[in-house]
Amino acid sequence: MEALQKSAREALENHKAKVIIGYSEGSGGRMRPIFVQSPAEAEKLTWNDRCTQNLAVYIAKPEVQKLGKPALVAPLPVLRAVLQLASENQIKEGDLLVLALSDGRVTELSQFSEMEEFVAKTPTHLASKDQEAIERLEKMTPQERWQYWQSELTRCFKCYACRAACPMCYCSRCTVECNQPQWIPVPAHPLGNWEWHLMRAMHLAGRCVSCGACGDACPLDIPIHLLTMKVEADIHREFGSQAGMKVQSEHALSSFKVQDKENFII
Amino acid sequence: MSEFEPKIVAFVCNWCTYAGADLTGTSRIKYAPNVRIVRFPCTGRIDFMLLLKAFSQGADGIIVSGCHPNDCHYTSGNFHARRRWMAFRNLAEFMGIEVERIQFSWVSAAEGAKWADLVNSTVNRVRELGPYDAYRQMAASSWQ
Amino acid sequence: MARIGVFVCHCGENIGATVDCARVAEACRKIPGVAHSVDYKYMCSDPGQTLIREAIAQNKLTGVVVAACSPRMHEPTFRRVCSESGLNPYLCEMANLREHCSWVHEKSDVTTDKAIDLVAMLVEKVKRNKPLHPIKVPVTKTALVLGGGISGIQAALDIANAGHKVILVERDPSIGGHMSQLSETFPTLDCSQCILTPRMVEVAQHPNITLYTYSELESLDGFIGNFKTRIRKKARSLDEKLCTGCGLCTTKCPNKKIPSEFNTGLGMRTAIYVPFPQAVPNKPVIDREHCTYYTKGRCRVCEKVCPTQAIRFDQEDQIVEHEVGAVVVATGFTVKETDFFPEYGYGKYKDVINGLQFERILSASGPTLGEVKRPSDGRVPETVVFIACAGSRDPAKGIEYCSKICCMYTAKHAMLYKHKVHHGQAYVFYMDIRAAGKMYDEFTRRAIEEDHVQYIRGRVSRIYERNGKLIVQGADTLLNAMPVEIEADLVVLATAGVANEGAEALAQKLHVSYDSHKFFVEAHPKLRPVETNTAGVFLAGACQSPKDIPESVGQASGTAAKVAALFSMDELTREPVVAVVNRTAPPLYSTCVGCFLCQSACPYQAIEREEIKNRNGQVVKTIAKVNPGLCQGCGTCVAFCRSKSIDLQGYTHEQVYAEVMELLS
Amino acid sequence: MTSFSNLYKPYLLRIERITEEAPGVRTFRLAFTDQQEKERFHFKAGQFGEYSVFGEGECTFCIASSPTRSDYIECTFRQMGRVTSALMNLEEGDTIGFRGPYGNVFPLEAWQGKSLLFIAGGIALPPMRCVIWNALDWRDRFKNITILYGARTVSDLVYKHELQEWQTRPDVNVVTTVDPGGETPDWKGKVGFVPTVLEKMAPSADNTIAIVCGPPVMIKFTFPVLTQLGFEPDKIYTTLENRMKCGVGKCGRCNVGKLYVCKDGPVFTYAQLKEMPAEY
Amino acid sequence: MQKRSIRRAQINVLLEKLLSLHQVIYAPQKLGNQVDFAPLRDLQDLTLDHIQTVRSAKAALFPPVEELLRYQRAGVETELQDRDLTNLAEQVLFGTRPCDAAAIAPLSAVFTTDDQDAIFARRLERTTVISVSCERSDGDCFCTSVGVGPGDSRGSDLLLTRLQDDEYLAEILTAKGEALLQLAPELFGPEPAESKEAHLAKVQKRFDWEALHDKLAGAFDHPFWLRTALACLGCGACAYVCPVCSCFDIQDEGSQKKGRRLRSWDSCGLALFTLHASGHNPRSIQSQRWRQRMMHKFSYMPDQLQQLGCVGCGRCSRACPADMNLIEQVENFLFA
Repeated sequence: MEALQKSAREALENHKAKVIIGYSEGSGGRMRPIFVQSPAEAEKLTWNDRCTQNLAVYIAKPEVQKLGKPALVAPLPVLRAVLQLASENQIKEGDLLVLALSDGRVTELSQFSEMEEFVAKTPTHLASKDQEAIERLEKMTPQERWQYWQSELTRCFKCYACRAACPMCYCSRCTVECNQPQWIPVPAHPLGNWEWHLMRAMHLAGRCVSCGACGDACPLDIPIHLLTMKVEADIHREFGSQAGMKVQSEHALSSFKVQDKENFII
Repeated sequence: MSEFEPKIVAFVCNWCTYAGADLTGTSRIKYAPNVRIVRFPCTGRIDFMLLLKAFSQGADGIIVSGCHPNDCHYTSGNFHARRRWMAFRNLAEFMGIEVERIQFSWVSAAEGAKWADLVNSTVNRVRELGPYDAYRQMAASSWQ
Repeated sequence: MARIGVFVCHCGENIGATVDCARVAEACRKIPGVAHSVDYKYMCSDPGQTLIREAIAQNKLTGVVVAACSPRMHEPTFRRVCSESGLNPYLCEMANLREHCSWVHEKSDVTTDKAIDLVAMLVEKVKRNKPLHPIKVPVTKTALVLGGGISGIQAALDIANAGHKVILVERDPSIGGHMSQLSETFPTLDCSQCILTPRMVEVAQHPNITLYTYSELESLDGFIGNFKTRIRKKARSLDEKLCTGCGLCTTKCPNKKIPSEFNTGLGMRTAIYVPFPQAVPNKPVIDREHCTYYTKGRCRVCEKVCPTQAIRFDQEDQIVEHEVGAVVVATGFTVKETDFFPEYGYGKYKDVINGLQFERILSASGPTLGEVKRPSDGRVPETVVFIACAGSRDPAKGIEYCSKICCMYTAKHAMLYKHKVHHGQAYVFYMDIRAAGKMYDEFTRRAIEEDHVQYIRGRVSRIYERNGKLIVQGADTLLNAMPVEIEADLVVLATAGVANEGAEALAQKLHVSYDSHKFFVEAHPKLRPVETNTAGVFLAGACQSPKDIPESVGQASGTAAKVAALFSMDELTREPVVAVVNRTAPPLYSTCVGCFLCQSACPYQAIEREEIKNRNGQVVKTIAKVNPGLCQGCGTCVAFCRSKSIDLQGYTHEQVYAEVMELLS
Repeated sequence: MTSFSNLYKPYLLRIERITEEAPGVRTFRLAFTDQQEKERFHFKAGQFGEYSVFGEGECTFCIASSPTRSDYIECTFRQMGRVTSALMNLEEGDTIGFRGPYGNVFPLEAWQGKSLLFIAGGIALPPMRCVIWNALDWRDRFKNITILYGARTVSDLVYKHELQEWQTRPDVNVVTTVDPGGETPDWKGKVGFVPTVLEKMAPSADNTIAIVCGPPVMIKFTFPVLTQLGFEPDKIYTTLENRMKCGVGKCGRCNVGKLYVCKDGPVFTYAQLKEMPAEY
Repeated sequence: MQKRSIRRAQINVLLEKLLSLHQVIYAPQKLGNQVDFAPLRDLQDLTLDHIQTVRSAKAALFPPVEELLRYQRAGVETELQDRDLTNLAEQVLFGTRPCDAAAIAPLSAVFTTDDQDAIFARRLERTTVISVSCERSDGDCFCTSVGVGPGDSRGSDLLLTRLQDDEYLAEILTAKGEALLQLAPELFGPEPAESKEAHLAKVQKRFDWEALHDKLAGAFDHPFWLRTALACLGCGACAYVCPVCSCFDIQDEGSQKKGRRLRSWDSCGLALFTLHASGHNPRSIQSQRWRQRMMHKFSYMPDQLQQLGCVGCGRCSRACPADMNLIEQVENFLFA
């Protein structure tokens, strides 16, 4: 904690960053994103297991951009989101600083190559509760899975907190907002919800950094993060690529290998 | 009551499977009339959203077919499509969609007989599975 | 609402006997937006076409659906009819009632119902069709030919003779390529130089050809008909205009012990040199790596002896730029060196050589002036072992493919050796003899039957030296893998033909695809063998895969024909079925967010970056832009784009969506 | 039990005539399919409606025809989004939905005895056309009537025939202008941006009402010119075009400060605008 | 108004009775780790020991998706089918907290002022509200700051307050409440001696909403908005859990031939809410949208409709993925 605050303070004092985007203790046991602009405020920064929001989501926000160069307090998923955003031309080298967190240590990273190295040596497996939840679903019969997702997704009221919380959902017009044609029904009815969540997961295929921020953001506790995590895990297994590991990387769904698996095609 | 006749939508590429289905015609090979072909330039153009739309509109089965690997008119559209299908199929399966109702296939312009077989086998399989009521009910419940 | 005309064709009995065409027309009449719906016996006949023409005029149709045969058959016909009637041809679609319905189903209501569905689907599509106009692209009628080997020479001459300008770029100081190194050529055994040299001279003198030797491609931008190229002219260290090619400098140069590339290291050259006597241009170049002046700072003998003061030590590389309309890639190949083969001594035995080296030994202009002498001691070898498939067809060596030319040149080598050393023994180890080609099999048979070359089917496992002899150990698979051991004086490896070093980098500059062996990939293995996936970039010769001379020349002429066809037009007309990135009102300008993940999905490198500027000229965002000159309309990017910012004209989101929704409604 | 009527149920109107105004701009003349509805229907200048293409949705435009001509209503729209694109595909004889009239009005009655100065830009002439015709039909109630209309290019000018008609009338002063670069060789009007032309025209503010409709940037630069010319803020009228869905002050979309553009507008005076947050 | 008592078990009997009359009962039920309103199928599922449900009860009056009409087209003719309001079920909102019941008034004000929204009005007419006073509260509750209280009876037809163990005070507040009593008078006991005040949650008053309203009037351009909205992600979570938020969208579903027109929830926090077709957006950045939400609730609504747009339920604070705690925001604003 002190290490984080110290790094943040130094980054501000040495003008390496104009604002530190980090976590602070919020209300009701919740964590709150904080935008630290003066060294004195750095003491509010904290870091614990409850910090599940992916702060990379703020990089694209115009109001935040106006504050100047940011330094992101970055547990692994935030760091991976930064790299994935970079690979998608959304940020340039030098646009931001990262205060990477691992094992209680804070590492200041400014070059993408440093971030790549850092990510490469940090394990990227899913949290065990998510892994178990996916496996539990995989073990169900298709009918049970259908029922499960029907009952979960039918509850969705389309507040789009999942989309808003996702650093990779930075499109200025989401497909749900395309109305010529209206691909996804606007209302939060069962079909509209089903198509929205399936599409969201597909659009994150090969891009999801498996941070789980979407699921955490859902006010109704719908485990939608399992969808994107599952797709991402499959892509990793089948094609060997993982989002948010390298800036110069081929996106899993816009590249191919001649020998890709096709046992489901006749 | 008459036997259930499945509705099948086929999304095919223009250069291989559409031409293959033309050959089926020129060869006068008969197959089940349950299928409706929608023509695309390439399997790479086929949006997974269209598959969802087909189910929501009441399709009982779907065929997606294009050129064999390395035969794509555009060289690699089918390779890209193949990856996309893989991801889509796994996700659909994970969400409980009956993926056995979706048949992915390669049918070349020379495989007129294969096209007929593909349609017949898909129709038969879907006929055994019965109407896709689960999906239809979800769509219908959105209309209450 | 739109005003769509539906025209249902009976195709005589072909459709009419199975589908109730009148009912189809009747049902379509009820579709909102259908202003006219009729059936007729033969829509493609003159009266049928007239029917359509009149209906377009009378009913002010905004779209037409012809329900007849496959669009692959008559779409051009009916689109032309529409066009002649003043309706944009792309407002016409065909429903396939014959191949996809009447010919494949029994006569029944169900079949007619299907026919109605198919037409209704196309009606919904046509309602959303937009008038499209063929894309016109201007053509710069200059071809860039990369590589001055026989393929490049042939392609350049053919294109130049068709009346177009050619820029020929050769990496080495002289054109000629591998063919100039060869002694005689199979199957006729005519002298390679004798047939090649006149072509080289023709290139140099041709008014339409600009020749850049000792030059390399720096960059290529643009698209078919409109490329911009930058060529690096490496410094020759002399003024070519002044140099007369007298050769005095090369004779006076004190640095004479440099292995000659042309002679595959078997002979020596000077630091200022002409690679071979017939070189085109016949002007020397200073090898700065070896030149004493460049390495030690003194000498300048050449400068002193040059009668025209043409030497320029301070010359720098020059970049020249040209606009070209087409590119012919004829950069050739190379062969593996003997050091690639651990089992054959890693290249440490001087008398284990590769085929190209043996060509030089056989060549009358070669280091031995055509006498067969082995490199180690200059003795005439009494026993020569030729090993075919050295590296080729060997997955363990990572080269699965057949190098194609080795069977033939090995037979030629053995034959020429026997012609020169009558008492000598020639053995050939081979896997299969692949002699498919005009007079080819006869040629190999002659080697075996007339020249008594001993062919042993089997592989050589090892070569080692014993008492000044090379012991070749192998097995004869035709004799139950009986071990064979031959004491040889010279071993010639028919090493695998492989892609040139730098092929990958060149492919990336050219935006053409290459295979796992770095050979360039043709657009279609059967039907478009000389084109690449990048429109306007063509292939000739062994850069695509190892080829012999006739095949290379044939392909070069084929390529030249493609280029000439391209240049026969002032403008290219392309189908408007291309992808387009949307534009919206500011401040968004486009829904594209510039992730550029579509770029790698495009098989044609058609997706470029476009900077969008606001009124004040500031760049506000960078978005994707599809180059209509390159896009072929596959739509892979369209289905891939998350924000639906790209659409494919002719198969737009609205069109295909409407088709699917209609089909099942 | 209370009797309820569905706020969102539109009238059905038939397209009687389609006029091509400019590239991507059309005018529909619409007639009620139900005679009773027609007789019950009344509107005043300045009001708007929600026009719908069933299956695509609703779209908001003003009523562009004058309430003095009650056989029909007209609307003019530019193809922009989903609904306007669908409208573009309609033919004469097709039916569309219409809800309205909604919103407040231009107080023409209160303007009696005054001069009127109309200033419009681009596709914003339609909201004004309604008032212009209304005023022309009541010509004797007003003093001078001046119309200044500008568009980006000559082809972007809408109501070309009516402009000509107004120009030939002795009792109306019409000035047309196009942005620099937008003129054609035979263009006889002025060249310049509307505020600049207005400044040069320098119309008198004496006993005059100014009605300004146009894109935000035009309005922004026109108000100061009018102020300079001596127009009081409460003598300058404009209409706002916020995004709307319900048209009846419920959906929340057109909320600007404590007002709803659909209910409390769309007609506002410059004086009112100055008091409102600039969220339009 | 009359006061009676009722026992916990009898409450269940009352609900059974209502169910048997085919009334739809929206009641708090456990869903995973959350408690949420849902149509009650089995009394076992009912829960009353929660502080607050995730979603408010507004969906019962203003559903997330509401059909407005259907259309069908034949040739150039279109046929409209009005929404049939006669078949709307009688419904009971059970277990609403006093804040939720208090939210009905501002919601009604939006839907019925000037032009009456028939569907809403009809639903309201057919809805009986049985609220249960709060015994507990948490740090996100602030009803007392906005003029509501844990035992407030506004908006309820019947208000239950637990006195001890399983005994509840039943305040019969309206004719609909009276009808409930008449439905099963035997379930109700006499008025208990004890008053409810001692059993209500103590909700600290955190701010003065009138002061807030007054300060907001001149605060449109206050730098506060930009600063505090930095964390706002721009989702609609706060609006969708809010019992008062009522912004909506109107959409057609189906083809041009046949389909229906729908009303669905929308939120002023979403970026495209106010986007013009021209590309111009009057509220183009999130801080402006965040300001709109605050202004609308605490300034515009009181001015327009004489209703505060907030009842202090605290749901927005609980639902916000970026912890934009409303009380703190207001406190900071008043301090700023």
